[in-house]
Amino acid sequence: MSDISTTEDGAFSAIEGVSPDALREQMLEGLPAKTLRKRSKQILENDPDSPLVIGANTRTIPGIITQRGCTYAGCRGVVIGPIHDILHITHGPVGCSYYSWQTRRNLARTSELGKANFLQYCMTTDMQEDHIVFGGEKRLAAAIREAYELFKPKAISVYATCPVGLIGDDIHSVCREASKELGINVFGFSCEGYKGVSQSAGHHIANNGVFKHMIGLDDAPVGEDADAPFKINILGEYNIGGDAWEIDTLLRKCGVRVLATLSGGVTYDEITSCHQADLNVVMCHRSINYMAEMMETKFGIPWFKVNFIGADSTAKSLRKIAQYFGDENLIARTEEVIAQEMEAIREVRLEVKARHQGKKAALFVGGSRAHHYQDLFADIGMETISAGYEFAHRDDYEGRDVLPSIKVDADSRNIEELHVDPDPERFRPRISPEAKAKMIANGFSFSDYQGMMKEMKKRALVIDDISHHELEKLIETWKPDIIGSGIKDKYIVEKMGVPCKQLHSYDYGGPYAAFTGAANFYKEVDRMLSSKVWGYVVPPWVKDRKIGEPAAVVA
Amino acid sequence: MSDISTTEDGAFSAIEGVSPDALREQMLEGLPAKTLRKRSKQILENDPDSPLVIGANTRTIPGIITQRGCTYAGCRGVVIGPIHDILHITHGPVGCSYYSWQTRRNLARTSELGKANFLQYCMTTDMQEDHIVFGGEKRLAAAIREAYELFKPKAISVYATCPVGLIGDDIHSVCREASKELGINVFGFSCEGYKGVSQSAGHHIANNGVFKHMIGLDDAPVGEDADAPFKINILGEYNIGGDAWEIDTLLRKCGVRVLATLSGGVTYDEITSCHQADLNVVMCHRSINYMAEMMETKFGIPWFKVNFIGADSTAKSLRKIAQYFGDENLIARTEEVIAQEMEAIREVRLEVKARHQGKKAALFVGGSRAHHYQDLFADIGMETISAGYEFAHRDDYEGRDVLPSIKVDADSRNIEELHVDPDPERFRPRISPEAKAKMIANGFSFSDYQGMMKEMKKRALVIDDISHHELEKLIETWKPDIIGSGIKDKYIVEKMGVPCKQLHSYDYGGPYAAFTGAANFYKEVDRMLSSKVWGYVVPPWVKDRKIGEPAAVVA
Amino acid sequence: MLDVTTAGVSERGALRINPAKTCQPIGAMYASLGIHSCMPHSHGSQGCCAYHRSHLTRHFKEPVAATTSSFTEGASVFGGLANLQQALVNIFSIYNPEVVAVHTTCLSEVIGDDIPTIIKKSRDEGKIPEGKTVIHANTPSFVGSNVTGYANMCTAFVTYLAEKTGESSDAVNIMPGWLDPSDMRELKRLADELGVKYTICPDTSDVLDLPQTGVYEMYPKGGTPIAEVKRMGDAVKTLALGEFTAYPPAQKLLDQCEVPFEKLDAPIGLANTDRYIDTLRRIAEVEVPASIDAERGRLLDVISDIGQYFHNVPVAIFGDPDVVIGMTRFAVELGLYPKYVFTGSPGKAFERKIAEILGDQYPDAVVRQTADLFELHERIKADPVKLLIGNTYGKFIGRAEGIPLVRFGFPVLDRVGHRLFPAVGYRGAMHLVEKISDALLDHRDETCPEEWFELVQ
Amino acid sequence: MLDVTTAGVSERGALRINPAKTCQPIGAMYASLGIHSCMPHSHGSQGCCAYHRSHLTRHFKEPVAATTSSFTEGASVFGGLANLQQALVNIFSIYNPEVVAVHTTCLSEVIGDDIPTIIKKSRDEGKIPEGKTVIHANTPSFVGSNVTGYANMCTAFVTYLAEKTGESSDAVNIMPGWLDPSDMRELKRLADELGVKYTICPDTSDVLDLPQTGVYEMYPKGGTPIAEVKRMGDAVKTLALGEFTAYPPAQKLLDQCEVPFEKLDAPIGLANTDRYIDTLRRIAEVEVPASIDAERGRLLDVISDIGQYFHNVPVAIFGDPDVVIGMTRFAVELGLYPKYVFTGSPGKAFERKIAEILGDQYPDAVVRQTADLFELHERIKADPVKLLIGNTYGKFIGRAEGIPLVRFGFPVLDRVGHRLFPAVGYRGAMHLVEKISDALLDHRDETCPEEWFELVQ
Repeated sequence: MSDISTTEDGAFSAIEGVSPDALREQMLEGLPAKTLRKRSKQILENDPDSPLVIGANTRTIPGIITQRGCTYAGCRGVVIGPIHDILHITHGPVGCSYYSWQTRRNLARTSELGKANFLQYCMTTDMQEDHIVFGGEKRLAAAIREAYELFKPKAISVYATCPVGLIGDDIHSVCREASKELGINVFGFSCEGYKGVSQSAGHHIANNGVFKHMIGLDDAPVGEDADAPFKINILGEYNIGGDAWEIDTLLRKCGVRVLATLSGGVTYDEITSCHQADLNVVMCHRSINYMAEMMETKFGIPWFKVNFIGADSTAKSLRKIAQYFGDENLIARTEEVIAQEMEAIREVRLEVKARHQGKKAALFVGGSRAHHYQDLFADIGMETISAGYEFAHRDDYEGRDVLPSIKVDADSRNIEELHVDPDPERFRPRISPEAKAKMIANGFSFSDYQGMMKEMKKRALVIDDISHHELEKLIETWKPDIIGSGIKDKYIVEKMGVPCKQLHSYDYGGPYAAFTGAANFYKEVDRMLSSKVWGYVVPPWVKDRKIGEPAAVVA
Repeated sequence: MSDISTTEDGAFSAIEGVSPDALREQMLEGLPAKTLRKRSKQILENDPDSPLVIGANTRTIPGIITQRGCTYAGCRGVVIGPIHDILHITHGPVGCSYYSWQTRRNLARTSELGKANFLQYCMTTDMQEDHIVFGGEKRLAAAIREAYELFKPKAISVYATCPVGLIGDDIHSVCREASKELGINVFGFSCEGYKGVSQSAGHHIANNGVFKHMIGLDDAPVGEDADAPFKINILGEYNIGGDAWEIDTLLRKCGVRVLATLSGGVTYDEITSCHQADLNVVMCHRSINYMAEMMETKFGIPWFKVNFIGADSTAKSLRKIAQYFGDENLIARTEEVIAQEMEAIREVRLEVKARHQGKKAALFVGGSRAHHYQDLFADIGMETISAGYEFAHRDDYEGRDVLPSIKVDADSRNIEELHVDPDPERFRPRISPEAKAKMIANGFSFSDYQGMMKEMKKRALVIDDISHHELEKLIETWKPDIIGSGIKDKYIVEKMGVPCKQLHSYDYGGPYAAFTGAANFYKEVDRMLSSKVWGYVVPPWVKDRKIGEPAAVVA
Repeated sequence: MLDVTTAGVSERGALRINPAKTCQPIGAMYASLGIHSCMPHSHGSQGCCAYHRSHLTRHFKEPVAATTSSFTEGASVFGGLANLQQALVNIFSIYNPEVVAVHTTCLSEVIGDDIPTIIKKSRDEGKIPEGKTVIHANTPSFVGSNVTGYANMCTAFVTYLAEKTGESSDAVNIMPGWLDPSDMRELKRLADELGVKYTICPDTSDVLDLPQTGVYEMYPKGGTPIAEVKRMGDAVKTLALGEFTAYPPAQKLLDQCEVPFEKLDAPIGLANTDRYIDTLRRIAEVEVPASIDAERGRLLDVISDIGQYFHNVPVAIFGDPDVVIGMTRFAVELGLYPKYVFTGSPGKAFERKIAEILGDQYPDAVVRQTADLFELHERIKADPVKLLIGNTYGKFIGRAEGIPLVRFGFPVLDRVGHRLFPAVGYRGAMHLVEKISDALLDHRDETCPEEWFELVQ
Repeated sequence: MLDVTTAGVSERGALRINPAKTCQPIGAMYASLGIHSCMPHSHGSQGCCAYHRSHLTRHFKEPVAATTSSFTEGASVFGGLANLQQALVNIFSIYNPEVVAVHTTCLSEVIGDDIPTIIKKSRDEGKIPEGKTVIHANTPSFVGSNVTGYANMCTAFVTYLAEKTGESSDAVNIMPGWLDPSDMRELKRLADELGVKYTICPDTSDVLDLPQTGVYEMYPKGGTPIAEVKRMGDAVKTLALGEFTAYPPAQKLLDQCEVPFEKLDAPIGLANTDRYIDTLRRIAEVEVPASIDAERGRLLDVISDIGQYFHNVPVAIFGDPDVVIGMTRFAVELGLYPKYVFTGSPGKAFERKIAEILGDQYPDAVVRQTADLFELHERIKADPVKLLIGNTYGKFIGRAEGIPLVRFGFPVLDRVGHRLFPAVGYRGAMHLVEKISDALLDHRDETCPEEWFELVQ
């Protein structure tokens, strides 16, 4: 069971008898000098009151076993990939396309039978050596044409992989030509894997492309939702395990219509008309804050951060949305829904909490989940003793107020920063500057994100881009009861006898968002923490053989 | 490949260099005296022109590995079992009911969803020791009542097993009482396993019961078939693998309506009204000839033998039915159907024949299949070198003309012989005695069965109730290319490297009746004879190790 | 399918519907085949023998040789002495086994044939050749079930054959209970790997799982040799792997030759296999080799990995009591929720043992002995499960209710896995994990809405 | 499911849809894991390494450690020297492997990094500790496929490590091609059973099929030890089990150390396993023990018994070429009708070998290399099959068309069988027989009209 000591102000003084600074030292011990320098900026004892400067969004150190992926993965895999009725073509050798085929669990539902779900298809130019030598533009153009002939999609999206950038294929010109020729929307993303320092650069590139090539294309009224009084978009929610559907259902119960979820369970048409919303709420700040900002600038749609992971967070987020609209009926209805939903999950929450309160979680994943899931663990009384992102920036740790102080380094400078102006015709502030100011004065925050650190305990360890070696130290020393991580770590962690929940893919479970999702998660955590498996590790004939000590060898 | 020598008159002189008499001697060699005496009457060299007297339907020799089953199996398992809308209760310890549950492949189709198919249910009184000691009648009565309450069947049929007879339970009186109480038809069969010498006694008992308790109960016109000009029953066809459905479909094409198939794929109602038919045709002579005779006596329905196994036999049988009715249109339509069907299977028949002509089959099974399937093998040019039944009588071997000369022994005498008179009201000769006489004079035969021997080659070995030992000798010596037998022999035969086709269960294949069925069978024989498996028996490292010689033993 | 079955438990006192058991003699016949060069002999009507041979053949897809006394009505009235004597003469002269193992049927039980007397008389009259053995077991069909028959015949091996010479054989007796040949083979492999000296009896491997060699041998190399059966009386201990099918002969051996025994459950799943290994290790004072640790660890690893798909999945487990007991413990280890645990065989020990395994974790579990598949189906209709684990007869319920069936136990008449892979030991457990996870995931992949159909699981 | 796919073969010259292959580096990474204490290193953008580790982990459900040069845009312009050097320093100081096996990516290939030179420089500069080894293979993603990468890395083992000392080791080299750990374990078991002295390289058993022990070891006990890899140059002969994945290193070893080789197909099915056994026997001059004959005979027996359900069943087999070649021969042995035999990997040898296997018995079989699953699906829509045998990606076609899929080859991302049971050898073949027969019979039982639903099969 947990052994957590805290000081009077609630800071961790020691966990399993080891203080945070001692553990940090262990993690850094013996690293080559250059590596040590770097990593020491990325492993910090937390101070929620005034977060330290963390070395985030910096280059991954070569030779370190990292969880990070690449720009292509962030762009095609994370942000654009989920749009199921766009036809996606990866321009490059086969691998990049292959690995991003059906591996991210961003679920999609086609409304009628026979309507394309291109997520089931993996399309690539499968570049061969002669395309590398002689250029791949013609092949790409041919591929787009073939794809159009076969499937007649509404839009085609093209993704560049490493060699494409290096050999100088101009995918954007190929896309423009194709668009002209075929009369559909064809656009490209220069999301070569070597750009940036992680998948984060890919998110930015994706946001730029979605904004340029899709947002605002369609001003026609948005179908049955046109007259809905409260229309919002959810940004940065990718419908892993059906989360977006849960959130959508919940908001609908309250009386709020979601025009588009960027980009989980969404259609091309929803995206092109979603600039008609009254509000953008942001789930994954890291991957989509660009879009929120640009839509506000161009169309006047305000945004704020929400979190639908965890029952308490969900309630808070719902209330904030209702409060934004300020409609009494909406507020009342929202309170009713919250009461109902909380009641529905009360019993399981209490049960699971009773069994696992005080247990220790550690979360190393993504660019927002390492934060969001702390709330979910908190719902059942579990402490997050250490956490960190895989590819987040300083603002995700320290809060958006540090944005002005973030130095843009060479890697980030290569990523285009779109210049956006208010749309001369369509800019329409959803609330007047005065009203907004009044709300802010009353404590309502817009364009906000406080970051993870302010909500974590003092002296919890914050570790950016955690390496395999550091994770091992953490497990050996602080013995977390559960770790939230990704597929590449999962079995390492579990071989050490600690259950590990994948927080990218949810271990193929979910949904975990909203109230129903929270209950699912409580039960899943309960299952993992109650599993009998770990009790079986030592066979009965090794009563005093220590775990893992090699068995007797008998001829 | 086959090595068959024949004399000028077509008799087998030797097969694989061994004459029939030499093989017969090998089979009999070394048997204990009493056993030798008995078996020597049951293994005969055939003479089609004047069949020898065979020792058939005699007691099985204790200690001999036999294929034979018991009276219960013949009655409940074979004849009554297939009637799917009668509720069957086996009165006895659990085993008899259990083993006769879904093991015989007599398929049934319910016409509407929710209509009972009692073949999927196994019902028994599951007698325990105290029922044996104190009698089981009360338990039986209770079981019938419970069954009625649960399922409300039209009729309930009860079967006695060995101990029931021994302890003296009067199942018939229990059934009569139940019938009165419940107002449905409840009847019993005293088919204890120890009666008779094989399942054959069970057939007889079953025929008596069906005749007494079902046949003729319902004189109401037979639905849509009432006006059909050519109405027949098929007796002794049990719809193994869907055979009855094939035959029905075929006859329907010709314009003949089958009122009831006794008892494959049949309903209770079809049986109770089938005495309205114009003709009975008999497939399995052994299991049902009693019924044909009794129906003729009581209702005036003539019968003759048919065989729908084999394309040529099927054509012959169809023609005989058409000829019986003598209707020109029917005769023409029948010829058309035969031509069409023959054409449809011509190619596969020729192909398979080309590959396997002259190969050797041996058939040891049942009470008619060992005869019928010779025709099917003959369709593709295969020779039946040896055959015998499991439980047939002399007439099935030698033909019905020997009936008067068959001595009724103690075992058969115990089986009731119903005395039947013409029904005072319902007896109606379907053809006048004069017309019948004329037909006979023109070569048409009624109430006929020539038996197997007259249609087999001279000096083929006919072996009744073949024992394991004899089968082994046959395989070693005459090396048949394929054997038709039952489940208990199948794997013995195949371990010896000879494919074996189960002709009870069809190895879960079929249908094999009528033309389509024949084609299925040609293909199946082709598959079996072409199987690569036998070629793999000797591993490559044992090029000169003889088949079956033990492998080298290396530590 | 089974359309006239309805939800809820009907009241029945006399009518058994869709039994989950069969009669004693088939168990005796199966056990007899586990003695080398033994001819099982059914003393009764030939129908019994035919049914049992057919049924065993369908399960094993192997030759099953057995003889019968072929009673007629006369024998039923006058007694089976003559039939059995004639049978013995024929069997020894034509098939020449080392042993004939006679079991009775309800017929010969009801008429009261005294088999020991007949055997004695036959031997006295020279109808049993010198050096040949005839043994018998009483297996009335109206008492117990197929597992009783198995146990009774195993007890007969002890009664007739086991001898205490006073000189210890240093061996452990393994009484495997009613398992498949592949299971017995696996039990031997594990014991070999441990380096334990043992006698396994009966042993149907290399009898009912024969290679295709082009040659039929009525008495193939497998089966416990008579000499070894005799030596069981000198063993240091007996492992009885099953309350119903192995405990009775072990008890008999204790009574007769003072060989102590340990009663274990069938080694199905992790803990049951652990116990098998650990007990052998303790008795034989050997070390468990790393290879066994590794196998065990691989099993544990996959249990851990696949656990989320098994967690709390309601399951019905049915069949013969010993294997159901073993499987139920494994189901609990896997995280399944044993909702219905059924056997057709009678025996309060079944309910007691299952209750021990389930503890208070499964308050609505229904545990039934002397039950039948009709009741199981009625209950499933009222309160469904997501998985069936049991013999082939479960397929009808599976089809009727759209529930996948993992074939397990006896008989499996329509698939081949049980012939090829054991269910016991860590490997057997892995095979079961594979079967169960395939069943659950295949079902999900076939029935889930398209948008939930996923690549990775 | 896959609703916009239609029947008939579309004309495509540039668009690959639903590939049946992936890129070289993953193969190189997998091969590297088969050397004891080896850290695979991906020289390129970190995304490649992440994708490969994820994908391998999903297949094996095991930790897959590998490092990357984590290229940024700068490195892509100026070359990867600094990145690789820094990586080597970090790897050896933090993870301390015996070997680092570097493979390239399309990125480093396009910019033209000269790995041997970087390795040499690093060694000269003391960035590679004494006694440690760094090897490399060029694995451009735009050439060949994943199987090429595997072969290239295996060839690198030979190039960098194999030595001919002139003193024969008496051992046979077994180059297993791209198989699963369970397969490599089985190949070793068979060789052990034969009593052959051998080196198997690579060997991922006990690396990617680890027991749950409560301890994570980055370099577990498995993998071919460096010393053994070196000794391969002294072997008497090499068995290369696969045209695409094992032949290239065998050829290299012949060229470099004059070790002759025999090229066999992957030992999947009866005849291919026979050839494996027989070749080992001939080379090592050993006798085949009865235990192997018996296993083989049991396989043959079940093939015979179950044959009727397989006969002429049209099947699509797809995946990596060597295992598809092995499986196709087995399919023919089983009586299946190989209607579509597809690989995404390029190579005329594939078509040639499949043509040899099929002979003229399957006139309408479609055999395609450099093909994709979209074409396979188009063809199946036009002319269906009753069974799919291939990797997990086939499940979408299976669901769309209602055809059961037997998971086979790489990757299997949604089931567990491949981790537990081999596909090679007689036992592997039995497992495949079980899987195939379950697939066909389950499908039949689920879809047949009720009146054809049967107890015995």
